Amino acid sequence: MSNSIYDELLESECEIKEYELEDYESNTPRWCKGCGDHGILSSVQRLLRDRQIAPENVVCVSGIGCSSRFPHYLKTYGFHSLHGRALTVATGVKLSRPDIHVLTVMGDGDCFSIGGNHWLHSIRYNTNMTVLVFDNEIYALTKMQASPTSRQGQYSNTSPRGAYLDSLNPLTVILGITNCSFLAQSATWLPGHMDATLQRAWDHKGLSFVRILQKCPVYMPKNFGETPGDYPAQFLSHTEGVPVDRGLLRTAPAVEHDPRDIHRAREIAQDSERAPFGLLYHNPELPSYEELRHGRVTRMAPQERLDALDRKLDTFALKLDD
Amino acid sequence: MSNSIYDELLESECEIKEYELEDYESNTPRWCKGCGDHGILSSVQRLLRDRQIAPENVVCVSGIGCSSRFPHYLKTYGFHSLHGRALTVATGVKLSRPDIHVLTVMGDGDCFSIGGNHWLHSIRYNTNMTVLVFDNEIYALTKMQASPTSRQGQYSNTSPRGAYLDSLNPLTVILGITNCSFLAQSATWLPGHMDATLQRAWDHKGLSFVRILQKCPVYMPKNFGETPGDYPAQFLSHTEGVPVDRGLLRTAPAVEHDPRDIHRAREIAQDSERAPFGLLYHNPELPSYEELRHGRVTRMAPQERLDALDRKLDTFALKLDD
Amino acid sequence: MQEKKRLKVGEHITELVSDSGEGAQKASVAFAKASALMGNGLWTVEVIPAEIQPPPHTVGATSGNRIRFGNKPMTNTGDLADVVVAFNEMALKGRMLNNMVKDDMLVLIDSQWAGHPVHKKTYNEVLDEVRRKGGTVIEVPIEKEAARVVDDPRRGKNMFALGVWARLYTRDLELVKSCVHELFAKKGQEIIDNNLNLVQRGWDWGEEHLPLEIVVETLPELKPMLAMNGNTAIALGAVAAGFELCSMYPITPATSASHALADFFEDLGGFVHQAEDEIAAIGVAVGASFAGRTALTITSGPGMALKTEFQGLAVMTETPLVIVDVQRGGPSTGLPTKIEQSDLLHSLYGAPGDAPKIVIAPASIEDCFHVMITARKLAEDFRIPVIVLTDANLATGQQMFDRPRLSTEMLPPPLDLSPVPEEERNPFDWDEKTGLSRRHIPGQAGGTAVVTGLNHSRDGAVAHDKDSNEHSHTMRSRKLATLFSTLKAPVPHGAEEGELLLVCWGSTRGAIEEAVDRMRAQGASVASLHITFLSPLQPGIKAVMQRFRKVMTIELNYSDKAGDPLITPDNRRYGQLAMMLRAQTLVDVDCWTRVPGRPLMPMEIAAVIAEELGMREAATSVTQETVA
Amino acid sequence: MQEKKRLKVGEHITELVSDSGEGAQKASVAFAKASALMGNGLWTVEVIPAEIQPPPHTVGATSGNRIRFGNKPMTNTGDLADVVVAFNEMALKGRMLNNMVKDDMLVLIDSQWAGHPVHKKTYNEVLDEVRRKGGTVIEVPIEKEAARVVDDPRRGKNMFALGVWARLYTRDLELVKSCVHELFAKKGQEIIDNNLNLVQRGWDWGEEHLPLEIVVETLPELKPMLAMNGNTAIALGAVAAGFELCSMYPITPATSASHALADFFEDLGGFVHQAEDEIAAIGVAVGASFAGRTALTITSGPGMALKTEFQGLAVMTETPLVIVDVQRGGPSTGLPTKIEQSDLLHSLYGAPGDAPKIVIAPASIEDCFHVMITARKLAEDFRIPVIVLTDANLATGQQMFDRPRLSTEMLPPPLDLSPVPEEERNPFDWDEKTGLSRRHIPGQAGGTAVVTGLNHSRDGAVAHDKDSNEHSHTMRSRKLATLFSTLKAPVPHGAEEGELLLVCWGSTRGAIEEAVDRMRAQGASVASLHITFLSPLQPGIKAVMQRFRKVMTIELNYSDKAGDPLITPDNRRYGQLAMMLRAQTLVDVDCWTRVPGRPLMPMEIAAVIAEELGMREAATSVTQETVA
Ligand SMILES: Cc1ncc(C[n+]2csc(CCOP(=O)(O)OP(=O)(O)O)c2C)c(N)n1
Ligand SMILES: Cc1ncc(C[n+]2csc(CCOP(=O)(O)OP(=O)(O)O)c2C)c(N)n1
Ligand code: SF4
Ligand code: SF4
Ligand SMILES: [Mg+2]
Ligand SMILES: [Mg+2]
Repeated sequence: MSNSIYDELLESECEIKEYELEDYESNTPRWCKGCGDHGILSSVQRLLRDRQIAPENVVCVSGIGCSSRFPHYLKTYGFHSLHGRALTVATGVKLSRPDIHVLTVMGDGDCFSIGGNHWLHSIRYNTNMTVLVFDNEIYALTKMQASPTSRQGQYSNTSPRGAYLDSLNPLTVILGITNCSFLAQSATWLPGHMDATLQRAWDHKGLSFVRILQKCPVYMPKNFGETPGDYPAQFLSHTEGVPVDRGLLRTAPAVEHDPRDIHRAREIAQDSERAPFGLLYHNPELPSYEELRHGRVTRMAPQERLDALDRKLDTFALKLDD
Repeated sequence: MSNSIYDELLESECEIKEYELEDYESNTPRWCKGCGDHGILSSVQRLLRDRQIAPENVVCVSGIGCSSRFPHYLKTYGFHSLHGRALTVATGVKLSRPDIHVLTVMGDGDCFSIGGNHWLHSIRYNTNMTVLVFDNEIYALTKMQASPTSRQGQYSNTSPRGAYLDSLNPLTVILGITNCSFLAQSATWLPGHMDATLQRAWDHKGLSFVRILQKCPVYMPKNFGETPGDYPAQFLSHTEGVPVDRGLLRTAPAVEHDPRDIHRAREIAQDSERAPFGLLYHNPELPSYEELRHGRVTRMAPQERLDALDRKLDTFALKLDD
Repeated sequence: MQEKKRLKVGEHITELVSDSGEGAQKASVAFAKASALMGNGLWTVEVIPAEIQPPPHTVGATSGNRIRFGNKPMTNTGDLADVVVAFNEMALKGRMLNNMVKDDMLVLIDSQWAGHPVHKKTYNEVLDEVRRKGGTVIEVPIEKEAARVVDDPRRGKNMFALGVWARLYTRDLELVKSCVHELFAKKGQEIIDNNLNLVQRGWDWGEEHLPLEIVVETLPELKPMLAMNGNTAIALGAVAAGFELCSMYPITPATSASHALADFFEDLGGFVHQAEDEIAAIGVAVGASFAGRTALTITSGPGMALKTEFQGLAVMTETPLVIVDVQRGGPSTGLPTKIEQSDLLHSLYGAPGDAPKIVIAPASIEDCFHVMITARKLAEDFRIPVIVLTDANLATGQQMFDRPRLSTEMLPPPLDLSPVPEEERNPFDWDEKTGLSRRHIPGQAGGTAVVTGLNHSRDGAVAHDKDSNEHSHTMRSRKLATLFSTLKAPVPHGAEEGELLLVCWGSTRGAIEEAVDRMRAQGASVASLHITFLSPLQPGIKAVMQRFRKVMTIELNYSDKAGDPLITPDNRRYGQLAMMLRAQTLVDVDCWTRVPGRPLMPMEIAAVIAEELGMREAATSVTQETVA
Repeated sequence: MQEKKRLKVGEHITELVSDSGEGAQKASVAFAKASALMGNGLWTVEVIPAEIQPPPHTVGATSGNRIRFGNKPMTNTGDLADVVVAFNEMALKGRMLNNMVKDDMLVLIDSQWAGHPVHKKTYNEVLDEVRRKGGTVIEVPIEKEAARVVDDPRRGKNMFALGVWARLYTRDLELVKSCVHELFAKKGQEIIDNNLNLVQRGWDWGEEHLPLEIVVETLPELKPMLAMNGNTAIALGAVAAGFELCSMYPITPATSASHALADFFEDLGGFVHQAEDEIAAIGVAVGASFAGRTALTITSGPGMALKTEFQGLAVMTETPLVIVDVQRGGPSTGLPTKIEQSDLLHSLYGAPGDAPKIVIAPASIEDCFHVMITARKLAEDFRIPVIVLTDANLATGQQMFDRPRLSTEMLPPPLDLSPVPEEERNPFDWDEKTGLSRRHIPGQAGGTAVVTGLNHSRDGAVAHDKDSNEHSHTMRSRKLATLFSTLKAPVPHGAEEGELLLVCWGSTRGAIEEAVDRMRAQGASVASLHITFLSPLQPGIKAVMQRFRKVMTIELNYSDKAGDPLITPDNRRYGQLAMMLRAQTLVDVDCWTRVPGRPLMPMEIAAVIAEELGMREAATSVTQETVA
């Protein structure tokens, strides 16, 4: 009986090849001109190229929304699933194939509204994958309805006199969830910072959650201000955090923050004055769910499995135990 | 055109009557002997009696579970709904009938597992109702499967070698949710404290969330220790909090906590050493969702409504605007 | 000024298509409204790209309007277009690829691309193709002329085009201008003036250059009419029906009904609650309805899937509820913006166990308004969920219909919170014959009881025994038989008996009846039968069917085609209504069903009739294209 | 020692019932196992209260076991019980109220209540009733005698009762003791000794006081056999089929299958993931399956409702998936612990749009094991969801069956991650005739592609056009026709042709075939036809049906009864299989369906046959009770 997980996988060829950006490009993205999603796609493609990840070893799972068209434009395996359910499919992929890299992409409505239960529980499972929410604070694909992150008073087609509630703060929610192991925030108008954030997230073992504030010029043209500096922000800086480019500091102040400090992370997340960019929280010690589960499973060859099953059948056999 | 909400309701008779405990009792509860649910039922009945609430003006909504049998034993209007969905039905009742008192009862699996999305969003809506979760840290009705609050290593029928994950801390989750306005915790082995907590919750305008640690002698006989003192706890004390009976202080220490302080509340909630009992957080200033919604609705008599609709039809009529 | 050939027609189909964002929609609205005011019957439908912002100057970017107008009330979108006004050749090509235009159509197209470095090639190719097939092309310098009036001609050319188009169709210029004025009423005088100026210039251009003009006959009589799309009709109908709460979660193509409602509901005594998901949306509606208010939820396929568990609960607790399903292409996410009629069996059997519900399908946009009143009443009288099946065609099409007369009878009575008499306190006091019972409303003294999704007896108490389970099942099912006994038989359209009967439901009615009329004019022995109540199925259907040699349903859903590889009578999967009719009546109901993602055209159905009756020649005389 | 009358029977049904928690289950397990080892055929079923801890000494607290054993393999729970051993009169009364026992039954009952201050009244009333109806009562001082051996007789009386019971049925005492030994093997010598002592004393008491003994004939031949319930069989079958992940959410009566799996799956190469809800459970399974692993999800009615949207996605993305639905009483929460067969139409039409799936229903506990292997293979070969419909009867009943021979052919081949050849890179490379295509597995170089719930063409790209939508629909549906072409026709049981054919599916098979046999022995011209494949419906059904004058289904689901108030042929709602058969074949299939919340008894079906064939006398000779 062997102990290594998935021996069969070793069959797959390990050809040495240098991957270029084009190796991660498929169909031309059909997002609007100026849509922040384009930038996220490039950032992910750069990440995969930098890490030299074979495209066939990545599964990109999404829900439904403008954002969730992502897998159609990334040349990896892709699963464009159901509105709100991306995290369940992604969990299934990773849980059954720990050897595969999983990238989950969702919109704010997708993840925080209809997908709320999976959001909550996936963070608790802490499966080893990278999770990106493209938060444009609106339902874009369905043409402008309020999302949980739409700000109070925001005009939308379902709130023509302004959204009724204070917007949901996903950061404080996430930081309240047991087993949360990685939370960072970036924005589509900060490509360098986004690159650095994604790198950090990719390298984390466990569920790394990245909220990306995303420009939607069609439905929310002024949402995050006209220029980067318009949107009140603060950069979290720490040796273990996301590096902040000097240039950025002209647009917003930096604040020192130790990503291991959950209490301070919550305080920062709560702050409604300035959006925090960078690594809010990080706990690299938590075991991932697939580790916990596979750790207790006895792996065996087909015949071994049948033999063990046959022994199990004995306990239901009509004979007395010896 | 009238402005008062629901004039028709005034029709209902306002007979003066003194309600006794029996007025809130219906079928004999069929919970097991020693089940903590019995005590919660009595506590609620005392509350309604003390407040002299007419039974017909209360709707008690539940999900599915041992706990959710509750409405069958309380003589008010009751809706025994679906597993995980109690909060949606309760929101519907209150949103359409702000004149009715709504009490929502759920189990830990009901609310924190399958009901997670409604849990999250109902807290954000902040509809004016009292929400009780009977947390026995197990799925009881279905005969002992792990719930999100089951502790790591807990034996259950779906985790025969012990639950895999650290238990979910519902308190930190709730305190992370935007618009959370009331969070308290009590336990079925502290009837006096439970009474006081429920009174406080009932009087809050907005969604008051009470987690009640509940003994399930059948499946979790030793879960909370044998005697009250066995289970490590701390009582939150404050003039605006839940009063703590002196006798209780022999079983656990008291700690001063201002329920307006969200940061401190989160720190206390995070503490895994001692379960906090009492009022963790309270913000009486937040508007309730039904207030927000009804505040913008023009109420009108039937004929007025039709006249207004007729004017609206004009905008679709085939004639030019004058 | 060019001498004009004058063409007089009973009706025409004309389209205005552009890249999305170029304003073809606005211009079309003015054109359509002016036509209605001139007395034409009308059906308009938007041409919408499947993406939010598709790349410009591509087939996928085609956006605009299709207008069918003429001398009779229009019940459907019709066959192929006669005239297309296109802002570029790719938009035109899109319509040709979709087989939406006649071979001998007339095309008016912006001539600016003729010399365009990138696009001139495709421009010439497409126009050559039009001509090769027998079409006529008139090149119009749309953008160029518009640039004389406004700085950004992309934002003005629609009005210039409108002017040319209006001249072509001999519209009443003053009426057209009034409609344009109305469109921009909120925008300030300069914008209004510019637009009116552009319309005039277009008109003048047409006056000068167009070689022909078209006169479209009008309706014989003018009545007070409304024009709107089906989703707006649903929204207005919901107000007329007295709904106070619409609890929903956005989903195409249902959302615009909630948009319409959200727009005016608060001023009319109700509001729209956008829930966190579809499960919560129906849960909130169920709660509101239990509390005595009238509530509805609106959704489409994927959302319906999420509502099945709560539907079962509503059936079991006998909570009134109206669910509007604006059907779209399935399965799964499918074709979100496109029409299909494939949620019928799902509506009936989506919930596990035996969960009888009422299912009604409006056939027209007018029906969409009135069905809401019927649905609300049935839901309350029968304490049952009522599913209203509309579709993407009704949702986005615009139709004219008689202005409804509002009356307080449409509204529910005010909440009666008087105490429940001692002898009526059972929450499920089923009448043994009909299954009906009275609902108690929170606030009514003496009515306190628990409703539950568990099996229960008359007094609402949970019961596990055989008798109560058999009995409560019977009572819930009996309600459908009771409703059945009050329904009228559907009346066939066309022959009273004969060779062929086409059975249909929902929005295909107009096109099918039109096809029947055409083919009867050619001597065909054919009729159609439209069914409004799908559950319970209306009475008298079998009797009608038996009067015809062959019966088949026409549906916009999937069925295996007899004769396809491996398909035999033993395994053929039928259209959804066909399957129901076969099971209920044992009549050998065949079906012709398709899932094209667009409404059926009368000519397609005419071809089916011709095929079935061996009238191939007749068919070609009424259709211009072979139908696969 | 009492002289004993000796009764020799071919088979018997005997029950041991107590308050819940008094150990009747344990004693029954030993009795049943000993009987099996002695060579009896066997079907046992637990009698479970609907509540966790109902008040003691009430009808609702009845808990225990029903054992049918005899000289043939038992395929169902049988008719009415012959012998009931009861720990108190309310448990006995529960069985009488449920009409589960014969009028002339033999009752052994604990005599302690005869003088009990509170219970003596009901004790005497119940026993009087037994005697009045023709039954025989033997009072046994069960608790009193047990108290002589153990301090707390409530925890020992089950073993004393077992001894008496074993003596009554002339069991092999040593075998019984061995089985008891096995039960307590982990408990330490003292407990074992006490229990063995109690059994012996019961035996001795019987030896001394029982006026009769019963000899039950055994099977003619002994083979290596297993005994288990259906949920355990599902779990073991899942391992044999090579599943690696079971992703589920607890729900009665499905959960115990996951309990069984959770118990041993980790040692056998897989694991159970308890998800946060049913949607997540199926989502995780879909993800795992997309990733190339074999995954299943197990649930019951309300959980099925939540899985409909994902089913549609699995159909559209052609992701293999096995869904086990252990049917319970519906609609809604319904009767959670009780049997019903009413998710058939839901399985077929639960998802909106046209979503073809495979649906199979095992008929026996043995089938439960093997069906998992078939289901996994079909799911993978056809890239389609397969729904396995079992029910609460199979889930909790215990049956003996031949020990299966395990072979690696049952398992899926190991993951093949070799690169995809250039010409095979389309993710939906449908074979035009069969609709089949090869799935690519993450990790396979060159296979990168996106699957989506949106309509798509062969290459997986989103498509909005008519042709690709029609084509992909056809390909998905064609898979069912392909499977159909490989299936065998079902073989009728009983007459080859004649008067009456009963058509059935799922767990009712055993009882129905037994009834057919009985009535044929009485000269009835009757047969039954069991259908395993519900989607696609097996071939050849119509041909069989046409050989009988009358065809009706027997189902455990709701149908309107012909002749009930307001029910007419035009509105009658049929049983679920009946409706499908009528639609597919146009044969006038009638139905006899009930929702009693318990399995059908052969005698009930015999009565139906007699009624249909005008053989009332024959019926009363094989049934002891009129069936409503
Ligand atoms: C079950 C279900 N409900 C609703 C929808 C309709 N729908 C598609 S995308 C979407 C919301 C999109 O918003 P978001 O998640 O923020 O993504 P964005 O488009 O803004 O990127 C909705 C409601 C659906 N496809 N499925
Ligand atoms: C949709 C659905 N899924 C699952 C179930 C089965 N079920 C009933 S109660 C329950 C869990 C009960 O646990 P909890 O909520 O903690 O309540 P308790 O019984 O412990 O009070 C489950 C899984 C159901 N009825 N409906
Ligand atoms: S609508 Fe907004 S989010 Fe969607 S593609 Fe366009 S810009 Fe991006
Ligand atoms: S099983 Fe536990 S929670 Fe349920 S009624 Fe019994 S003691 Fe209470
Ligand atoms: Mg968004
Ligand atoms: Mg619990």
